[in-house]
Amino acid sequence: MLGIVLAALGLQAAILQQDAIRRILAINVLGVGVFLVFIATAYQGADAPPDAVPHALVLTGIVVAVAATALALALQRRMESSDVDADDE
Amino acid sequence: MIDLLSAGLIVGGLFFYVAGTVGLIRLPDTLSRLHAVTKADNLGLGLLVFGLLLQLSDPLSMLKVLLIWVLVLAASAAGGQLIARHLQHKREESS
Amino acid sequence: MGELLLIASVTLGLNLALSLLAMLRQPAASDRMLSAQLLGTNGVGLMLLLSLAQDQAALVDAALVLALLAAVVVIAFTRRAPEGSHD
Amino acid sequence: MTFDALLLLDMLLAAMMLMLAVAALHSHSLRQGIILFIVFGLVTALAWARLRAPDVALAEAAIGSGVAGALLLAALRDRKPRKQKTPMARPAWQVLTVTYLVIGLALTASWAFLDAQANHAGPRLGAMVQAELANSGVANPVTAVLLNFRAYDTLLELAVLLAALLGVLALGPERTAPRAAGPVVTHLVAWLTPLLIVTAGYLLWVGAHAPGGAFQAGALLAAAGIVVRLSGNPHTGLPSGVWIRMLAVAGCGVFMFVGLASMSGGANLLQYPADWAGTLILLIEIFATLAIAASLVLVYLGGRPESWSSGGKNARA
Repeated sequence: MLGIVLAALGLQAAILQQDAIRRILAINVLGVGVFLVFIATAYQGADAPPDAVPHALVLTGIVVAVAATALALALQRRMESSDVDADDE
Repeated sequence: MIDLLSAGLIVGGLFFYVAGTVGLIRLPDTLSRLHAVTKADNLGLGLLVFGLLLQLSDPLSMLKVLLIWVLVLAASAAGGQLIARHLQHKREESS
Repeated sequence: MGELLLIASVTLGLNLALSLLAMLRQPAASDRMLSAQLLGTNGVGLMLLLSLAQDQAALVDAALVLALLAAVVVIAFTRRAPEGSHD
Repeated sequence: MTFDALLLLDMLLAAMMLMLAVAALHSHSLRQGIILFIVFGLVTALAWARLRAPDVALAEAAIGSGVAGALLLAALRDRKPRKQKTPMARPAWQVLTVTYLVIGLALTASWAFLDAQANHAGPRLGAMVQAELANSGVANPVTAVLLNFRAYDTLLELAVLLAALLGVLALGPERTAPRAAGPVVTHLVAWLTPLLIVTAGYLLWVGAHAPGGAFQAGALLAAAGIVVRLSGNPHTGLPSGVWIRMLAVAGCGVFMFVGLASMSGGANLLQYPADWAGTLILLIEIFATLAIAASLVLVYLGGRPESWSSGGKNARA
């Protein structure tokens, strides 16, 4: 449940924030929310071994998320530097 | 006996953790807070680590736990240093 | 012993929450960094306790990684500003 | 009694995650937001630990708060200190509409989630994994899923990483390197780097039978590279142009090669012969680790390193 709330928070912020870096941050929070839902479905009580498939999916997800974050940050940097150029002219 | 000793160490560690937090909240200026927090880190985690060490049996995890402690010591010493220097610069600039 | 470990984890958890609240109230950057450091140590301690309390040896590795990465973040943070870090 | 104590801990962790998420997203200074996001990663790692997901806890600790935090801090650092345009406040109706839409979406999702929890009939995949574990060549179920049962996904994931890397490289030159660090940082780095590398190796090896594996190891190795970079001595110790590019491609390459080789042996793509599975998985994981590390470091540099364009034949036009 918390995961969904987190995802919702992230989504809302991603749409509403003005600043590019903040949006990227928001998307990361959104991701963590989704991961939380996945891991929660895997949990089968304190003693049973949890389901390994969602865990593997989330691991993949974390790596993809960081790759996407890096790409987004590079894009943001490029956007900003072209902004500055435009201001100078 | 060992359990008792380890329990004592763990409780002692907790005490220092809590003391560190209280220090963070109550002390007036950053430098004294720095003092409180770094003490708490090192002692709290240190006692905790030794308490846990007594509970462990295989040498590899013992090594890992000790390594964690040393790492945190190093990081917090360096971190404290850097924060203090940052403060000093700010002070010099403003005076 | 198990009981004690659980109670200890909860205490550390509470402590973590308290220092978090303290952190959110701090205005100055260096104070916040300091609180973050305390939070980090706290988290490492809690991870270690959980490893024993839940009997999951792998969490010791997680604590180790946390400690390593905390050091990385300290460096990343202090290396940031072109102004102010004339070291 | 014990149950209650743990429940309290869980609720504390949940409350902290919520608080941190809100605070990180809406803090007035961006730098504070990033610090809070890093702490958020820490608490999340603890939450994974409580949910018995140590693999994920390891990855979160290494990537979620470590590497991502360093990336964000770096992005903040080289943002030009210019007068912040005061952002125009969004009109209230926009805020309200978006908020309600998101709440609606969240409610739908919750309903779906609870419904699935209530009526989850059919065998769980996890049980199948446990049953087949003995044939996979490794003893850690998560590694088995990643590199044997669903190796396809993992291959594609490495491809995604590679694509992101290409994107970053195409976008322009690297960010300016930090200046040489003072003695404190230099010593800490000298200490930390070998530890990071050794731990990476350890996690890679242990991944076969306990939580750990290529992703975590790769992230730690990348952290070592990032730390070296941050110490302000540009490119010291990092593999030079051609090599690091080779490494970045090697992960996908070796994976593909093994997959095709197994195909030529009459099996499906990436279906390993049972006797060899353990060795093959280790081989793939070693290269995947190196590739992940190389890609993450390059991505951290934020663009094409300058040393490439001066020496390489494909200098920027």
